[in-house]
Amino acid sequence: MDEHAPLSLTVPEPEVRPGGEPDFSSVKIPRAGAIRRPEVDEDPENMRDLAFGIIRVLNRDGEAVGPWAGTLSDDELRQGLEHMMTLRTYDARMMNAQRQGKTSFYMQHLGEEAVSCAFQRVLRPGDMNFPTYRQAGLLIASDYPLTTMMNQVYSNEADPLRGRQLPIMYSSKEHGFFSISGNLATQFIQAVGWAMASAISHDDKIAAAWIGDGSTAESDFHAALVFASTYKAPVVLNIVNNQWAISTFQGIARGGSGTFAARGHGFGIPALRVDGNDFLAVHAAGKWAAERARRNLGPTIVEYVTYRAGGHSTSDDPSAYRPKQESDAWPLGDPVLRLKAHLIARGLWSEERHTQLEAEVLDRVIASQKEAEAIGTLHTGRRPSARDMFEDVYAEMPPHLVAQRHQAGY
Amino acid sequence: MDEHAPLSLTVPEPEVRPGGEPDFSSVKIPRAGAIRRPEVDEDPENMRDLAFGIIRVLNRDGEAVGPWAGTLSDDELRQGLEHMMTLRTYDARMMNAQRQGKTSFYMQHLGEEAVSCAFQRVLRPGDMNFPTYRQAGLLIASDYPLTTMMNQVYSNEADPLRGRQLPIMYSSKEHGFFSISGNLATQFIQAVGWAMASAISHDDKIAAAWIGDGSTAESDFHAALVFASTYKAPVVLNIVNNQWAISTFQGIARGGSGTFAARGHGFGIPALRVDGNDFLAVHAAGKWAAERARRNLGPTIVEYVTYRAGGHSTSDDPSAYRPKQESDAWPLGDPVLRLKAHLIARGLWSEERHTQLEAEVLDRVIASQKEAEAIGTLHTGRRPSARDMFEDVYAEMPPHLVAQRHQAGY
Amino acid sequence: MAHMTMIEAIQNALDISMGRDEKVVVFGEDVGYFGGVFRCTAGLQKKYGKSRCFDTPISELGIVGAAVGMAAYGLKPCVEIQFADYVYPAYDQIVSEAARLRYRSAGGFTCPLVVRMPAGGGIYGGQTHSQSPEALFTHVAGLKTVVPSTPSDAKGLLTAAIEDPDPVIFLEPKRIYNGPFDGHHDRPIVPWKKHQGGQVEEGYYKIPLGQAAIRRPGKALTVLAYGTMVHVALAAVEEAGVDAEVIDLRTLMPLDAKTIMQSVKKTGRCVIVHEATQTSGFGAELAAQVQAECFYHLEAPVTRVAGWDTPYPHSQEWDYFPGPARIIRAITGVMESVQ
Amino acid sequence: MAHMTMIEAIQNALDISMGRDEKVVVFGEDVGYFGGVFRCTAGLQKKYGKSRCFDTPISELGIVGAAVGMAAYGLKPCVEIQFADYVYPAYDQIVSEAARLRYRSAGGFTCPLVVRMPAGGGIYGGQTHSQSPEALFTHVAGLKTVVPSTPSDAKGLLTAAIEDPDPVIFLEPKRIYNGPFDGHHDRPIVPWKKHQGGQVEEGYYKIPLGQAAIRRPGKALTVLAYGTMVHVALAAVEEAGVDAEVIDLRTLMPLDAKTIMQSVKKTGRCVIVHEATQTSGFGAELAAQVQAECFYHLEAPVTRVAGWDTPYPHSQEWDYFPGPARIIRAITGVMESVQ
Ligand SMILES: Cc1ncc(C[n+]2csc(CCOP(=O)(O)OP(=O)(O)O)c2C)c(N)n1
Ligand SMILES: Cc1ncc(C[n+]2csc(CCOP(=O)(O)OP(=O)(O)O)c2C)c(N)n1
Ligand SMILES: [Mg+2]
Ligand SMILES: [Mg+2]
Repeated sequence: MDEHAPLSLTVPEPEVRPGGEPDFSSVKIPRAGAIRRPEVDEDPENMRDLAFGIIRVLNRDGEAVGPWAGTLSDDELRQGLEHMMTLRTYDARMMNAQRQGKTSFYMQHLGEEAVSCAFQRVLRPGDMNFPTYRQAGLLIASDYPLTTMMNQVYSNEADPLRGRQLPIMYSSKEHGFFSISGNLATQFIQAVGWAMASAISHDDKIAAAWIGDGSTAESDFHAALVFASTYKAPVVLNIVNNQWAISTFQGIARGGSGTFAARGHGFGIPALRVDGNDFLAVHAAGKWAAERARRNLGPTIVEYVTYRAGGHSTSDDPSAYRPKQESDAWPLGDPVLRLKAHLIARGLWSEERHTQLEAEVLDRVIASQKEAEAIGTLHTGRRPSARDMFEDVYAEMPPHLVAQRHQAGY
Repeated sequence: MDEHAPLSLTVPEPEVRPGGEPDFSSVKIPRAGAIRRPEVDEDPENMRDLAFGIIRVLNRDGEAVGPWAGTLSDDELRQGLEHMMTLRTYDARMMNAQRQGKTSFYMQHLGEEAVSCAFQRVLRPGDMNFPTYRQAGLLIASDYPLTTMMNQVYSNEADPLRGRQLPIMYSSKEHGFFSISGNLATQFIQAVGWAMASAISHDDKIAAAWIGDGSTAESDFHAALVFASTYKAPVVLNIVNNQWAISTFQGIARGGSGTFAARGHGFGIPALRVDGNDFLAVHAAGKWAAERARRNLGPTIVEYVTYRAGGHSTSDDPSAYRPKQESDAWPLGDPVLRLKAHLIARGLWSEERHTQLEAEVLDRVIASQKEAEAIGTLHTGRRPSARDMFEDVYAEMPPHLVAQRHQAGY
Repeated sequence: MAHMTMIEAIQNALDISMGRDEKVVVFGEDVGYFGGVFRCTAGLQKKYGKSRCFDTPISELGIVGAAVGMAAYGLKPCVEIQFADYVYPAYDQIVSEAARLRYRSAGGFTCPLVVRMPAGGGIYGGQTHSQSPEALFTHVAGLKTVVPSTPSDAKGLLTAAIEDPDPVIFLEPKRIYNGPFDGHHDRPIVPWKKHQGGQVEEGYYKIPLGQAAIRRPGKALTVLAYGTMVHVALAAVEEAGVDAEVIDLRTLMPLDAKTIMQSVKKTGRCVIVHEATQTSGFGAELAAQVQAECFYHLEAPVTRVAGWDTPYPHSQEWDYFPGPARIIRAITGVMESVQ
Repeated sequence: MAHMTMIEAIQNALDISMGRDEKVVVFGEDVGYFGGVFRCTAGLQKKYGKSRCFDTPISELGIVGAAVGMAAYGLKPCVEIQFADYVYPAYDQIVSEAARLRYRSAGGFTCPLVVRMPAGGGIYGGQTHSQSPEALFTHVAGLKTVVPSTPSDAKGLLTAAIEDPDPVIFLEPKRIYNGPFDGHHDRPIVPWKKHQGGQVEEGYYKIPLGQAAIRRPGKALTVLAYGTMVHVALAAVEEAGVDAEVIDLRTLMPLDAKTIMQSVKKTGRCVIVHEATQTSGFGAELAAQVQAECFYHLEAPVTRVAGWDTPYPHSQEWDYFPGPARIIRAITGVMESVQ
C-alpha cells in the first residue's frame, strides 16, 4: 500500500482579519442582466447554473437590464425606496434608544434593507413569512404600524407581546409575520409544515421561510429541505447570506460547496442566487419563486448575497474580527443608494425629493417614537404587569399557575 | 395577478404495492464498466455525473470489466465469497434462534452482504467504522469471532456487552467497529468527529460512517455533511440504499433528488453511486474513497444501491407493504451468486468447491453456536448478573448507584 | 361497549377525530400505508386519504417541526414518534417552539398539536425501546403530558388531547398495548378483553385532561402511579394485603393535585411508583409536592419506587423494572414507619 | 492568588488544561478567532493553534456529535454551547450518545467530554437567553452536572470536569460572570475583585466533582442552592436575620447527599432555591431526597423557591427571578412552621 503523509485539519479562514486590507476580489460578480431567466416549470436539473451566478438587474449606471428586469411599477419602486429608508431610520433610532437604556437589546438591518422590503411585495394577503430577526422590512412593507413595533422593542404596556419577548422578536399573524424565535432555524421547517398545511387544505396561500447563512448549518434546515422536497411544499426557502454569523465568516457554514444556494441541488430543489442589495433583483427572484409555489411546482431556494454592514446586535463590536472598512469595500454597494440612483436615472426621482423624503421619514419615525415612549419604555412609564407573565402559558390557566400567580401577589 | 388552481399535497408512493407486479423498470442501470473512474484529486465539481450513474464491475457473464475492475487479488475474492457466505449462514441461524426464543430480536443482511464484507477490505488496522445494525460483515471480514457475536445476540454471560444491549448492537474497538446505537444516524456525525480527531492528532487513521437510505433524513446526516465539508474530515460517508426503511420506500427520504449520492453536491463533497450487490464494485469505490481520505483530500459519499431482501427485523413482515416477489425482481441480483459466478467464469472456483465451502461454513457457524449456547441464551444458562447493570454508568460508581445496587440486593 | 386493545382504542380515537374534524391530520414514520409499527394508525390512510395520513422521512425534528407549522396554520396534527426513545431529535421543536408559541406570540399563534409515542419497557427492547421520558416534558412550561393506563382511558384522553388548544405529549405504555400487566412477566399474558378497562364506549367521548382516577379506594396508604405501573401497583397492593388507595394520575401536567392531597391527608402515607429512572423523575415532583402539602398528615416519608439510575438494560430488564417485589417492600417499609 | 472574573477563571482553566494535555480541544460557535461571545476562550486559538481551538458551524448537534466522536478517538473535547437555551438541538447526542456510550459498549468506548454553557437569567435575555436546564441533565444516567458559583470554584471544577473520564455538563451562571449578585438588581454591581471567591489560585488545581461547600454555617435552617442563587440566598439569609446554613451544591450529579443530610438533620428545616422553573426542577429531587432521609428530623415541610412555571419573560424578568423577597418569605414560613 502507498505511504501517506500524516493527516491535518483544515479550518477555513476569511481572507482578511482586523489590520488587513479588505479584499472581495474572490467574490465573482456577474454583470447585471447576465443571468438567464428560465421558465418556472423548467426541470430543476437544468437550472443548476443559477445557484452559482448572481442574478442582478441594476447595472452600474443605475439601469434595469436583462431578463429579470421589469417586475415592478414606478410607484412600487418609489414605495420600495421609502420602505427601505423607513427601516434604516427606524433602525438608527432604535439603536440609539438602546444605547440610552430605553430597551435591553436591538438588532439592525443596515445594508440588508432590500431583501425583506422587496420580498414582501411578492406576497399576497394570507401568505405567511417565517422570519428571522433581520427581516423587519417585511412588517414595514406591509404597513405594520411603527409605533407598535416600538412598543414591542420597549416592552411597554402597549407591546402586543406583553413584554414577554426580547426586543425585535415581533409577531403578527394579520401581517403574515410568524412569531420570531430566539432559537435559530426552527422556523425553517415550520414554514414547510405551514405550506404543507395549505396544500392539504387545498388553499392558495404560500409560505416564505427565512434563514441566515450561518444558520443553514442547523438541523432544521435539513429537515426543511427534506420535507419540502418530498411533499413539494409551496414554500420559498430564503437564505440571507450577509457574509457573517456574529464573528464567524460564511465559509465556516458553507464549507466546500461554492454557495448556499447549491444546498438545494442534493434535493432536486431549484435554487437562485441573487444580488441582495438590488431591490429589483430581489423582487424578481422572489416573484419567480413565489410563482413556482403558487403553481404547486414546489419549493425554491433563494440565496440573497448581501452584507451585514453593522454589528450583529447591540452586544457586538465587529471591529474585533473583521477590518473596519470591510463594509465600504463590499462590492454590491448600498441598496438604498442603488435604488435611488435607478429612480433618478429614470427621471422618477431627484436629490431634492430624496432629501425631502428623508426628512419626512425621520419625522414619521420620531412621531411614532414619541407616541411609544409616551406609553413607556423598558424601565419607565406604563409597563406590562407581572400578572401578564402567567397568561398564555396555556389557553386556560391550570390550577398550579393560578396558585403561583397568587403567590406572586396577583 | 394570475389565478391559480388550489394547492394540493404530493405524497410519493412506490410503484407497486402488495398484489401488484414488481416493476423496477424505472431503475436505470448502466452496463458494467460504463462509468468512468476519475483521479481521486479531481475537482468535485467535475464529478457530478458519478452521483447519478451506478458503478458496476461484474457484467452479466461474470466478467470484471471497466476502469473500476482489478482492485482485488484472486485470494481476496475467494475470501470475500467466504465472508459473505458466513454472514448469510450466521444470519439464517440467528433468525432461527430468535424464532426459538433464544433471543429477543434479530436483524439480517440478506441481499446486502457484499456491502460490508467488501468495504472492510479497504480499511487498515486502526481505522474506525461507525456502523448501523446492518453491517455485521465488517466484523466477519475482520475475523471477529462468531462465537463472540453470538454471545452478544444471546446476552449470555460471555456477552462482551454484559447483556445491556439489544441483540446485534455489537461493539469492538479492536476491530474498528464503533458501538452501535439504537438511535438512527447519530453515528454519522460522530464518525466525522473521529476523523477530525485523527487529523487534529496528525494520525493516519480514517473513519467510515454508515447510514441507511431512510436515515439520511435525520439531522445528524446534515451535521455530518456540514462538518465534513468544512473541515475536510478524512472520512468515507457510506449510504446503504436498500430501497426500504421498514415499510417506507426510499422515495420518501429521497424526495425530489435523483439519488442519495446527490446529497453531497450541495456540500462540494464528491459522491459515487455503486452497485451494492457487486463485491468488486463496492471494493473499488470504497478504495477510491478511502484513498481520498488518506491523502487528506477530505470526505467522499458512497451510495450503495442494493435491496433488503428480508424483513426489516424479526418484528417485521414485509408482505404487508410490498409484493412478495419484489425481491426476486430486483435487477442487481444476488451478491453471493454474482461473485461465485465471477470466480467460476475465471476458473478460480467450481460448483463443487462452493458446495463444499457451504458445508464448511455451516459447520463452523454451528460449532460457534453450540459454543455460545453452552454458555447461555437470553433465558437459559449462564447470564450476566443484575449486578452488572450498575457498572459502567460512570467510570467510578457514584454513591447513589452503590446504594441502589445494595437495594437491588447486590 | 366494545372490547378493544389499547392499540385499537387509540386507532379508534384517531378515526373518530379525523371523521369529526377534517383539520385533524396524522403522520409519522411508517404511519401511512402500513399503519404504524404498532398498528395504531391502521386503515386511516385508506379511509381519509394520503394527504391526511401519510408516511414521513425519518426525521423526528421534521415531523414535529412541520406539525408546529401546520398547527400554526390551523390544522390539528396528531403525530407519532415511533418510540419515545427517539423523541430527542424533536426535543428542541417541542420545548422551544410548540411549548412556547402561544406565550411568545401572546396568543397570536397557537400550537394545538399531539405527539404520541409508545413508552416504557418490559418488552426486551433494551435501552432504546424502553424509556419513559415524561419528566423531560413535565419540566417544560406550556406542555401537557398524558399517560393512559387502559384502552378506555386511552381513547377518551387522546380525543381530549387532539381537541386541546395546546400541545400535548401523549405517552402510550407499550407493555400494556395488548393487555394489562401485573408486573409478573413469568405469568401468562392477560388480554384486555378480560379487564374492565378493555370495555370501550363506542363513538365519540372525551376524558378531560387533568383528572386522576382512584383505581382502588383505601385507607392505609396512598399509591401514586400512571401507565403500566398502575396495574403493577394494584397487583402489589393485593399481594401485600394492605388497604391502599391507588391513584392513577392519567395526566401528569396539569396534575390533579387535589385528588392526590386529599388521599394522602386521609391515609398519611404515600408510595410513588414509576418506571423512569429515579433521579429527577416525575416521582421527585410528586414527593416534593406531597410532603409540602401533607406535611402534618404524613406518618412516614414519601417513598419512591422507580427505575434505577442506569440505562434500561436488555437482558436484566426484569431486574431494572420496578416490579411487585420492590413495590411491596416499599409499602411494607412505609407501613412500618413509626415516628 | 490573582483576582479574576468568572470568565477569566474559565479561560484560565481552559488555558492550563490545553497546556498540560494536548488532547484537550476547544470549539464552538464564535469560540475560535473571536474567543467566544462571553470571551471565555479568548486567546486560546492564538496560543494553541487553529486545530485545537476553532469556530464551528452553527449546529449544536454537530458540535456535540463531533465531540463524541473525538472523545471516542481519545481526545478530550471541551465544547461551548453559546447559551444553555440552545442546547436542545444537541440533546439527543448528549442523552442518547455521550451519556450511554461507556455503558452500552461496556467500557469499550468512553466519552470524556465537557459541554460548557452559560445559563440562568438576570440579564434581560428573555426566554431564550435565560434558561436553567440542569434538571434535564440530572435525569439522565451517565451524565455529571456541575454549576459553579465563584471564579475560584469555576476554575477548579472545570479542570476536574475536563479530566473526568465521563461526560460533564458544565453550566456557567452568566449573571455572575463578572461579579457576585445578591438578587437586588437595583443596587450597584459588585465586581469579583471585592469577593473572596474572586481570589483565584494561580496555576493548576482541581476541585473534585461531587462535593458541596458550606458557604455559611448555621443552626436554624438549611438552604440548598447553586450558581447565582447561592449569592442571592446568602444575602436573603442575612436580611432575614436567620442563622441559616447555606450549602452550595456545586455538583448536582453526583450529589453530595451526605453534606446535605447532615445539615438538615441538624437544623430540621430546609429551603431549596433555584432559578429554573419549579415543576420537575432539580429542587424536586432535592426535596424528595431530603424528606425521605430526614423525615424524622424535619420540623417543617421542605420548601422550594424557584422560577415560576412559565417561560422566562423579558420585561417581567425581576418578577420571575426568585429574588430575596421570595426567599425571605419562604425562610420565614419555614421558621414559623409548628407541628
Ligand atoms: C440554536 C441557536 N444557536 C445559537 C444561537 C446564537 N446566535 C444568535 S444569532 C447567531 C448568528 C446567526 O448568523 P446568521 O444565521 O448568518 O444570521 P445573521 O445574524 O447574519 O442575520 C448565533 C450563533 C441561537 N440564537 N440559536
Ligand atoms: C431516531 C430513530 N428514529 C426511528 C427509529 C426506528 N427505526 C429503526 S430502523 C428504521 C428504518 C431505518 O431505515 P434505513 O435507514 O433505510 O435502514 P435499513 O433498515 O433499511 O438498513 C426506523 C424508522 C430509530 N431506531 N431511531
Ligand atoms: Mg449571516
Ligand atoms: Mg433502508
